[in-house]
Amino acid sequence: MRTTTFLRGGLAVLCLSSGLMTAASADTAPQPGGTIDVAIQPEPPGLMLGLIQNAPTQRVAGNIYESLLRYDTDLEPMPQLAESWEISDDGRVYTFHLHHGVKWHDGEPFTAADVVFSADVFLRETNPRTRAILEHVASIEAPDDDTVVFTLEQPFAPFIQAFEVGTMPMVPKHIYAGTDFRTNPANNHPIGTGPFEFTRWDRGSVIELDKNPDYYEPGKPYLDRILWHVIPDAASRAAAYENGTLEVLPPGSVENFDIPRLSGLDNSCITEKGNEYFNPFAMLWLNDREGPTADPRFRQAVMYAMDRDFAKDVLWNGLGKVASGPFSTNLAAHDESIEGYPHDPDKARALLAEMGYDGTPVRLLPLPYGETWTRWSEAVRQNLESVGIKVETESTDVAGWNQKLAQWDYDIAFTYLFQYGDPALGISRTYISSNIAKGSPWNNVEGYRNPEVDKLFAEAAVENDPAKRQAMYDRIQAILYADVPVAWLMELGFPTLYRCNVHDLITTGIGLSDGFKNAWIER
Amino acid sequence: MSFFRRFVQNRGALVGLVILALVVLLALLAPLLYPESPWRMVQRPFLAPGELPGFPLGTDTMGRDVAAELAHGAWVSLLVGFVSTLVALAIGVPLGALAGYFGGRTDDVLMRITEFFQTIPNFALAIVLVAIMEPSIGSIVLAIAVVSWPPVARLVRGEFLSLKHREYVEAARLVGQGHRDLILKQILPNTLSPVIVLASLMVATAILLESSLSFLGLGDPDTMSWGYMIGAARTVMRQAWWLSVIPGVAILLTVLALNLVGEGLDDALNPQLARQR
Amino acid sequence: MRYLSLIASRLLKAVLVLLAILILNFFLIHLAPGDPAMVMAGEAGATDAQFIADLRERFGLDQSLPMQLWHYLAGVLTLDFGYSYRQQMPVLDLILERLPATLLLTGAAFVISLGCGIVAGMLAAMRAKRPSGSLIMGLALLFYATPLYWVAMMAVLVFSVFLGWLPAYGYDTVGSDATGLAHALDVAEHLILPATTLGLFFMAVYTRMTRASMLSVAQQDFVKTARAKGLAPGMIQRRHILRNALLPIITLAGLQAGQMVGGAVLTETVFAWPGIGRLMYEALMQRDYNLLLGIFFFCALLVILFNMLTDVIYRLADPRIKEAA
Amino acid sequence: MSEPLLQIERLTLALPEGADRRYAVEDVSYSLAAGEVLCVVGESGSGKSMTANAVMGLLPPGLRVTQGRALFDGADLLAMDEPTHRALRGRRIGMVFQEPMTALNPLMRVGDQIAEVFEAHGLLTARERREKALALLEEVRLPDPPSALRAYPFELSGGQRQRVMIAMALALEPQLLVADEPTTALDVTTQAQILHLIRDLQKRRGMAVMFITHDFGVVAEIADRVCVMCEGRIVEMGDAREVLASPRHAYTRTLIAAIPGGVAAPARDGADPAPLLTVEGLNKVYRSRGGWWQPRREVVALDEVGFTLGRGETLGIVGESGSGKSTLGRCIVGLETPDSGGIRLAGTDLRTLTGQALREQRRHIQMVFQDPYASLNPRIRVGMAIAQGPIANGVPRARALERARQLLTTVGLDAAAADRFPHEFSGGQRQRIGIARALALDPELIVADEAVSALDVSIQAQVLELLERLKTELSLSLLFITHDLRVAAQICDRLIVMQKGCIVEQGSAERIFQAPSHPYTRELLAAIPGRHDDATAAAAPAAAPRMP
Repeated sequence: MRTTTFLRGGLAVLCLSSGLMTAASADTAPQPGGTIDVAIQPEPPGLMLGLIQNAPTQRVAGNIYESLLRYDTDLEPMPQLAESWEISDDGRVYTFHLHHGVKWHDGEPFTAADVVFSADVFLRETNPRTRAILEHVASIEAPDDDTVVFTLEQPFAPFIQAFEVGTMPMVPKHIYAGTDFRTNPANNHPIGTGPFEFTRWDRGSVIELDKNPDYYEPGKPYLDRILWHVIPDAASRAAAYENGTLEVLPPGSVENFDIPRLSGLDNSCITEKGNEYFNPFAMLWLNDREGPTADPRFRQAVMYAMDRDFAKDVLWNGLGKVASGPFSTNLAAHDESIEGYPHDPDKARALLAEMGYDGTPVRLLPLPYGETWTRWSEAVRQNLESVGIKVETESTDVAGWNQKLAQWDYDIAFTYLFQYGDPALGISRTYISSNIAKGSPWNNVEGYRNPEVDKLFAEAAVENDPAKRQAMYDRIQAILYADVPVAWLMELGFPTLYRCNVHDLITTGIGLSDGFKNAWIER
Repeated sequence: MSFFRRFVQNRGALVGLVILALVVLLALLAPLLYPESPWRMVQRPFLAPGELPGFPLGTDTMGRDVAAELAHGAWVSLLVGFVSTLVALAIGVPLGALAGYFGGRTDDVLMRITEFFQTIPNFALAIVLVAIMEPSIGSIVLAIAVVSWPPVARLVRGEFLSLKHREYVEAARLVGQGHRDLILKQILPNTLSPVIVLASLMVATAILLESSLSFLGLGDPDTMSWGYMIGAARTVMRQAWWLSVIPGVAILLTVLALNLVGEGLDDALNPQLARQR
Repeated sequence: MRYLSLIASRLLKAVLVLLAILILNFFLIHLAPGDPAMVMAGEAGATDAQFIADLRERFGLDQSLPMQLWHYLAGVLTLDFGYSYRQQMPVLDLILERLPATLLLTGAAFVISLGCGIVAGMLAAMRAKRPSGSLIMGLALLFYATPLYWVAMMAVLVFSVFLGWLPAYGYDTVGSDATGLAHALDVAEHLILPATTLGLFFMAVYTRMTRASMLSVAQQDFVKTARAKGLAPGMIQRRHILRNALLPIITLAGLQAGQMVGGAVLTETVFAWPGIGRLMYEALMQRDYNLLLGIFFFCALLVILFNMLTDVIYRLADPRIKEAA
Repeated sequence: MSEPLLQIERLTLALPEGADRRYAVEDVSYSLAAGEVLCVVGESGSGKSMTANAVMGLLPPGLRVTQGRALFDGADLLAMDEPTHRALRGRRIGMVFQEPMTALNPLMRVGDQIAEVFEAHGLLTARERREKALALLEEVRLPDPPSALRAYPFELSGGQRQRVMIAMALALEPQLLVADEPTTALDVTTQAQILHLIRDLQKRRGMAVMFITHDFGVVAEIADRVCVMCEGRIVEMGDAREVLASPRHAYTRTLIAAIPGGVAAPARDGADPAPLLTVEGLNKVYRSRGGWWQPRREVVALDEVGFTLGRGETLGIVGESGSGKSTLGRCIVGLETPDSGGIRLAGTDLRTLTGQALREQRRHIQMVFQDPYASLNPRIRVGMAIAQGPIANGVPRARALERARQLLTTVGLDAAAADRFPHEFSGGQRQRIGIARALALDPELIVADEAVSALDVSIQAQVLELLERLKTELSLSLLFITHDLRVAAQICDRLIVMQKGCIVEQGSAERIFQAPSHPYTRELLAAIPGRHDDATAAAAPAAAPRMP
């Protein structure tokens, strides 16, 4: 509720000095200098954040590129390239006032024209998610060099959350305007406005970023250099952290089984923070169209059959939360009254008996993202088999997984999605029937059709009154809870491991993907 | 001296045979000893061997009984090892036989194909094949067979090349036996002993290959195998070293046993060579 | 003249084999589910139809398979191996960047395995009836039977984690700016574990083979002749038995040297060695068709080169081969 | 003679357990004086080589000395430690082996292998060793010694290699030369030359030679004294001429008697029988395929060969290795296809036939092979091996097997042999089985390719006798291919002499032996060991000089 409360008035929000925030998290003053060694996995396909949106790219390039805003761990917007901003009372006009004297890494000045180019031209063409958000935008204008105005077609409350660096990175107009964005040679040497500049990339080995000496925030960044080490093997990454070669293990760098041990090392700290913006949420796609999973009773049986606490405790080291329903508890729109399906195999068996499940085998598609997910699918298979569901695992790689989901060729499939800060950004896409289309593993893959849910989601997105909106979202959660279009597993806790003498590593809700601007090493 | 007497005189071969027999026994008894699925999570994870009665080898990361996994894994390892070897023989023996027997253009074509398969790095090809067909027992067996038949073809071809000019083959030709009889009755039986020796070593290699594929995550997700166990235990090597050591030793012993048996067979089937050792 | 035409015909055959490998692999890899566009869409975490269509068009995946093959082969004939979809770099650059690391690793492993294997095999053959000979053969059998990746894991555990003697992974110390000799030493230090683990298996192979070969050569008549001359046993072993026994080893070594390059996937994975084996595995998983085909091409090329090299060495070692020429 | 150089006393060598007899040699004593040539004669398995191996310290593993001494110049070789013994080998005792093809290291130049003898004993400088090696090659009369010095063994012929072996053995002027069947693997003309060389060198240097052989012809050629061994024991010993002329022991007599006489059988009745087989203008060139590195090579095996073979006739084809005689035989039976020419069997041209008709005709020509060990499939029972021909030609299985039993008795074996495997039989027995197999299809012509060459002389005689008997009983024709003129003389009506793919001479056996017209034939005849031993040989070349 906090975020919405803050946004409700549509008041002009003045910037806070980010220096105040960071000072609070350490007793001593930041010490400048030093090199930080960080794991990166998998090796990013490229570092041009406007073109490539996957996690490793964002993690590295989040230090090179910037957007207009950042978000704290409560998802409150903070100034970045925009010093301040206002939202009109009708919720349709967003005006941003840009920071003065910002320069691209090549020395060219950063202006409002760059913002218009980035949002209106570049990202509309290259970034499907931004493209979807920009559907709400009628026009983007730059009245002067320091001001940008976004005018929306209708109110869209979550719009203020769109100015995260991965969603809306600012790209240099003077380099990209009029070129083929994807083949522009600058993609191999990315130019941004961020606190670190790209220096070198030895493929398969290391990416080096060095301090931007002309950074517009005085004194920052503190670090001289970031080295991103490409180590393809999780156990090797763990060993490297253990022997001191690495100082930071970003989320997903090591297998979950290794985390308790690594966090128990001397001078080793762990934090779950930094996931708030993305809000990763694990679930099982259930194919609602055909097979046993087309029967809601079967789907409920799946929910009852699963021992999700076991998964959380054994596979996720107790981090994260068992999902109670379709909405993550991190979301303001989450309905606290929903209790969630308990682990109740008997009830599952009863439901199966009631629907007359005939032992037709169901195919289970694990997520090919490492060992935890493999183990998890083994656990789920075992849970399902113990209530009498016959399961065949179809193991495949990333391409196969995408292909099968995009072609709806599955019965039950693991996935996890970012729910972001608002249901309209991250949740509705999974359930609205207009989003049923082959070809993407991220839309309404399960094939759920409910006109009422469609209507509620559409109205809630543009409803400017938080109370009315919440009522609609409560209704949606109740319907989905009963229908079980997909099986909700967990709100994932992705921990970052780091040496305790590294301070202010994670200061925003975007975590490491938002850069090392404030980080410093105590010596 | 009979074949059997020569074989059992070789102490290594006997030891190998005993180990192999134990592994086979374990594989056969697995469904009786551990009738439940080896995937069942039965206790808390990371029990050390002997920590709790009833779990002589402890439990793994998910609280599954390692002893049950090992027993069921034996079955898969042996199955993959033997079946893929049989498939490889089924490809390699006829190809080698035809190439060696007919020679000339047939030989040229068949050997080009063989060379071709030997030019692609084996393990890489196996990975590609499994990835394409998606991991399952069938695809793994096929992939291993596809990469391991060329040596069989070469061996059989070599034997055929040397045997087809043997006087007894020529004699059989003279009395009017056709190609089929010459190949099947005259030559093939005499190539069997080196093929059997090679096959026993191939089973060992196939088991290693399967475990390597499983280790890379390209194993059949529904079957418990030793390679899978090592791969799964890899990340917890330091908390629970026994989880990777136990299946590793199992593979080691089985492969070792197969090699010893293979050497024993070699010695027993080729008595002249045996005397050298 | 005759030699030239022979060499030419041999090269032609090699080219045909390479072409066949490319074509086979082209179709193999396209049989795999999914395509690079799907992978990248999946990694992006968000897609729409336009995004995927864009990607497919960029990669030329919207064309028919024969057309794609034609374009690819036409490129290869001009030594253009295309562009890696995933890594956004020319395939040739990527491969040439990674190849030296693999060659270093496999080269070192090859030298270790061949050198130690032959010496051990020779000792085992000379002590065939003594416990020390049996011990060598026992060890060789043990290494032969142990999964490579498992040895690698155990080696990391013992030498890197527990003892802290050697680095656990990587090609050189990350972040060190050492150059020249210091850098070479650094790389050498990183090389020890992976090269040794990769070499162990092959060492066992060579040990066994050298011993068997020496024992069988020792039965031959000319060895008896040498003894009848009054030559000392050591001289007989070295000059007469070993030299002849090495001939089959040369053939085997040539065959394996080529295979090693492509077969280093496991070692490179466990030790995070930035080599071509790992690149291949990644390319496969990401359906980076051009890259994967390029790697197969180079691996096959290496195999063929090694085979030719083996031929040359064999001809140097065995004067009888020249007879026919 | 004076003090013996080598004195073997009551030597007994035990075979490993499980062998077919306990001792390889038992209670053997003999002595050898300086300047003397002693021939140790025996058939395979007689233990004749074992004593020599014991003297050299080269006993195969498993064999033990259980009793006796071998005094060389007063020192017991058997009780010597290895370094002392090694110092003697090569320096004071030289040795030449049977197989020149395998007795030299294939990877070392000939010169280096000879020089190695000096090196082994720490003598001379590298340069002197080379010079010495050259001198030795000259002494053993190798053509072009300087280039032979640089040659690899494979570049030399068998005879040349044997000369190299001799040069090596004689390098340090040993007092004793042990020659273990040094001429057995050589062609007859080469054999004569090598024997001459050994005799010559022995005389010049005054060496003692222990010459091991199975061939009494060779004995007659070279021996001063002879020692006959049988199953590990010495059965007779004495002056060579005496033993040859009046062998006392029955076994010696058998051996000498078994050597096919040089007498050509007189031409038989019906001197001009109707031709069964006609061969016209046969050509065959072997082309080695050019491999990756090797260019093609061509060898002319048959060059316009033509002859006829009458019904009931025995035609011998004689020649040395490489003469094309085997190729001719293989072309006739159909194992090889000639490049051109005609082969007619009873008027039918086999070369124009195909399929069933060809198979039908082929049945009439069968072959008996050289190697009794390679000519029977080790995994097929003897009865089946004989019966499979008729079965393949449509005879019911049971009848074919029954017939096989009969045939076994025909060739002098027990019918029960049909149920046993080939490895249970001796060489001579196997050759009988091979003959039975050839007979199973009721052929008209049998081609015997070196059918007795691999057999011991006593067995040879039996098999030849069998062939002779069967030929008359079953009215067969026989094409008998051999390198051995003595064997040919014994069995053949007519002879064809081949050299390098051409027929150089043909005619009745009698005529060829008595009045050879071609120089090559004369050379071949002259080379038969033992022929010019007797003064009478020149006057009556066909007479067997050593027969009583």
